[in-house]
Amino acid sequence: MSDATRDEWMTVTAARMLWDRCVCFVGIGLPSAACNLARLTHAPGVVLIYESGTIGTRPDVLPLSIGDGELAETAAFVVPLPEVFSHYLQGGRVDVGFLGAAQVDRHGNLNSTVIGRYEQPGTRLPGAGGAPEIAAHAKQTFVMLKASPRSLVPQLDFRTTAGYLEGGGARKRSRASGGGPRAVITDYGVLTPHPQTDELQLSALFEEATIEEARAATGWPLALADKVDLIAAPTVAELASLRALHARTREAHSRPIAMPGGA
Amino acid sequence: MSDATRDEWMTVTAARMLWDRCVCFVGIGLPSAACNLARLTHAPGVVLIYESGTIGTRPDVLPLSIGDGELAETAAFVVPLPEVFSHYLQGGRVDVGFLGAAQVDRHGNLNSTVIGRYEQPGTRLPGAGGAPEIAAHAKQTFVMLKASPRSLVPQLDFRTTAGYLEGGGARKRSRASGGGPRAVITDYGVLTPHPQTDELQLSALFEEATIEEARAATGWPLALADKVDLIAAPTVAELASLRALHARTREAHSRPIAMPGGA
Amino acid sequence: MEFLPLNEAIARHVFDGACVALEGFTHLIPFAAGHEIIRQGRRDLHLVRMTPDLIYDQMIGMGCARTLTFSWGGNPGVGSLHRLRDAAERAWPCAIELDEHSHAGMAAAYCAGAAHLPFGVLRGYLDNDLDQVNAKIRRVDCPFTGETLAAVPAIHPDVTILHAQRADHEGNVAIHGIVGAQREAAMAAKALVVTVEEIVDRLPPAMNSVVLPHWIVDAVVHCPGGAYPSYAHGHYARDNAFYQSWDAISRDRERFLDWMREHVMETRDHAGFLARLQRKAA
Amino acid sequence: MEFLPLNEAIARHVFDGACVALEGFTHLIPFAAGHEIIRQGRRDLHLVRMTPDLIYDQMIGMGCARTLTFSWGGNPGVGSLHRLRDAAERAWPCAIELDEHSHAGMAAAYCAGAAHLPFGVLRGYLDNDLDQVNAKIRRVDCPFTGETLAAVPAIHPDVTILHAQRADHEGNVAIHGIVGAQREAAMAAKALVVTVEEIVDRLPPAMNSVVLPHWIVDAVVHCPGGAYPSYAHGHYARDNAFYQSWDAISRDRERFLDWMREHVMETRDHAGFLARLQRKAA
Repeated sequence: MSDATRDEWMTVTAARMLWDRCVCFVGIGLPSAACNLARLTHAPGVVLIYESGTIGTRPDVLPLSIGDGELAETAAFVVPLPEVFSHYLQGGRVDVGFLGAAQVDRHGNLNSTVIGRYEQPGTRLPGAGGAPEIAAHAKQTFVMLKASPRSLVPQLDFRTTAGYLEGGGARKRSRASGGGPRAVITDYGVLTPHPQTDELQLSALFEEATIEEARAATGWPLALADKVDLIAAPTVAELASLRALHARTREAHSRPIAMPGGA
Repeated sequence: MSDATRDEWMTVTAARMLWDRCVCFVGIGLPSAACNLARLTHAPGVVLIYESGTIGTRPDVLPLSIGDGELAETAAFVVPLPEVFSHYLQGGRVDVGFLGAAQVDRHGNLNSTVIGRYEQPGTRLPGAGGAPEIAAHAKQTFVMLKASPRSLVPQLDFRTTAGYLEGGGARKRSRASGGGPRAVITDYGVLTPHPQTDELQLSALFEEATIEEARAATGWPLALADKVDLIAAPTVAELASLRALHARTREAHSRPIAMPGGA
Repeated sequence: MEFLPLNEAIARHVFDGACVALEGFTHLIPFAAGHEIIRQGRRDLHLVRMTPDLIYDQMIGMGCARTLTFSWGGNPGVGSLHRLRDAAERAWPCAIELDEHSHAGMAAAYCAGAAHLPFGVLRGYLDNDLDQVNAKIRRVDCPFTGETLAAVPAIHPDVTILHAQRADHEGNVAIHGIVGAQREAAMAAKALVVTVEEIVDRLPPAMNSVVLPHWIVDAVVHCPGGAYPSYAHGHYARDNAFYQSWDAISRDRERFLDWMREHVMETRDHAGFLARLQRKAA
Repeated sequence: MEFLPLNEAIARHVFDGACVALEGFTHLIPFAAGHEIIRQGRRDLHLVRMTPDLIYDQMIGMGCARTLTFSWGGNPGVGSLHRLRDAAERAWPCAIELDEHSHAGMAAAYCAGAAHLPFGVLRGYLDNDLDQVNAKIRRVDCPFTGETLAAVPAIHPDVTILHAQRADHEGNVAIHGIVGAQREAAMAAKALVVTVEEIVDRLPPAMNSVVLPHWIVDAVVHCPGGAYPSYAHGHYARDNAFYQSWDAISRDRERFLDWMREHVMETRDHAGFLARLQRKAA
């Protein structure tokens, strides 16, 4: 029995999906941890792009924001933000877009804009950021979010980012050039789209999770894929790498900053 | 009586038209000599932009091409070429565009594309380069060319670059944002557009030139402006600066280049 | 171009109702300038910024803004901007009109502004709801292929305000590190004010680096620490702890107002602001 | 990305009928690569380059090209490209189709290609004859203001070939000095081949400089002197005297063919080309 937390299971599972030398557009939070874990373990040549314009970055600690100095210092180079979106993302030069979201629906569409009505929001969320075009142009997208009936929903309050639209091949008929969300990594396992209907189904489950747990945490009747893989627990090496990364990050972020100038 | 050549008269006359700290988009050849002479004499703060992307450049010798290393080494900074045209020129950040041409017509339109028919050219010229958009966007344009009935023509073979179009205020009614050619500097003096008709008229004559000479070198019946100024001969200081610049340039360009590598 | 103290630069270039962009993507956020706008009590501003961040949270909470053009409004890595939410959800202290985009859309709009084009084009806003809540997201057809693409109107701020590491005595400004859309926001603006860490005799040699030349710049303000709690690469780091503490400060209206009064309204300038924070930390 | 000798890189990426862009604005013109294309006898190429320069004069004179997309076709500061003129005026050695633009138009077309947009927009081609001889210059209306602007189709070369100062062992390529439209031509291409002066363990530190990352690059060729008689900033200067002497060499068909035979066709590679020139200079 692993002593890994579910966050660690998620992060390790997501990291394993990246391959060496793949070019990855990284969202902040869990995706950033997963991408850097991959870089520190089996994929040392992964190219990480953050939307702040840092390309080929190899941070020693995880950034809090998407534009921390650590990212610039360890980058191969830094480009103006418009160029990240035009030359790299829209230009078709990104293999994997790694996103988070507040809500995902059964066809992999994302909401990060608003809970409730747009004009009279219940909860105003941060908004789109890079997500709509990352999901449109990256050759494939991975989405990470913690499962609950409020996050994995049958119907979005607002569609910020197109996944498979209404399903049934609708995305293929759309103008999106990228392949769409190939996997949603949750804290019980992985959902992948059904080849025909595009509905997200349970295709892999953490060894220590149960199908009942997965169904209870999903806002639509969760179907099982033809084959449901079991995901092995984080290895000792993976956990050690991830925990060392988090420890370095905590240490760095708690180090007091020398305030500039003053009176 | 000045011992200045007509090239020197032209260059000095053109240089005098620039003011300190004006932002100037520089064409190669005579315009480049004039702009740098201005910088070395009365306008030390003139900002010279070459279309190769070198901004605020202060070359010690004149470049042969528009992208010599000398321009990059002495530039305030160097930007990619598309940015020169989009952010600086189209962005409305250029005061003066300084152009040459093979032909100018009586309304200041320029041809640098072809003599004869486009499809079956008599003489194929280099083409547009930056000129059409320099003339469209710079707040004003100066044009330098040696006068002859073949260069100052009643009718262009090809309109590469719009000046005042067919005259009579046509340019003001067009979509061009810049003011158009304010002066054509020739080797007998300066032509400027008539305030109503936009026809180029003789408005200033080199002290040592004559109106007859000017008319003989102009392919349309050259009218005189309400007032024809006399242009004083290059001063000793101007000539000394210009000749020193040319001497440095000749010396630099004749210096043998160390060829790279080899077998 | 002129060298001005911050309060004069703001007084001269930021007027009630102006369209104002304080750019800088996480890095080089012009906090000092934003505080001075709050001190001067500006109202009805149309604020433009890809990532509003804490400084816009403060400006919105203090009632400076009428409209917000943006593409991501959160506290990076922490959570919500509570003052922005309070304005959007409950119109406190006043209603705010949202002109909401994606990053790619807003980048295209800044680029169009910088290039003096009326619109920007992108392959974006595909099959999502953003164009249903924003009439400024439209479509344009390619005259060659017939494909339909997204179009956004150019952004042309009345004034763009940046923070940078260095200016020279002519007013040329050099930026290094993460530049975000600073260059485009600068070139798109009718006026440009730049606060800098240092004024130097000569900018560092930087053949192809990002430089804003002096005749694009309207005012340079010497303002050390002007991006704090954001950061200036090579000068000081981002104060991540401050960003985290802002969550609690901003959650409550009274606590927010108290903090703003003590740190911004009752300090004379940015040096005073930094000194007060330092004193409390000591 | 792979490291290749020049002849293999050209053989692999340049095929008869291909659309090929050898970019570099005066600086870093890939002469060695152009000579190798001539040696390999490629035909019917669609050549793309803002400023054709001597290398395209040579390729056109040797019968490699069917079409030329360009915006200024002269010998900078010297005069005509006589081989280009002979092709355009007298179809020697074969007719050449001209796809002619202004610099601003061609820059917009490269930018569109780099951004994977089907067209570029500019305030250009105003009231001149260029759009009457080129059907690829069209118009597009702004969906916000109704203004009419010029549109040009994106350029997407089958292969872009550049020369640069340095690559590292991963294939990242760093360029400094005048960069022209190299970056855009690189990003717009289906394949990218870069000849470099040096291959180094680590690129010079260059926070915001122009870098083409390894996964954009298809082949790197170590080729010292590969831009000569153009230049590589920091390595060797432009040979202005060669540019001037080219005028007389290229004016006459026989003299041109003799020169090409002796210097390009009968030399094995670029080192041989340089050695032959050096021997004659000695």
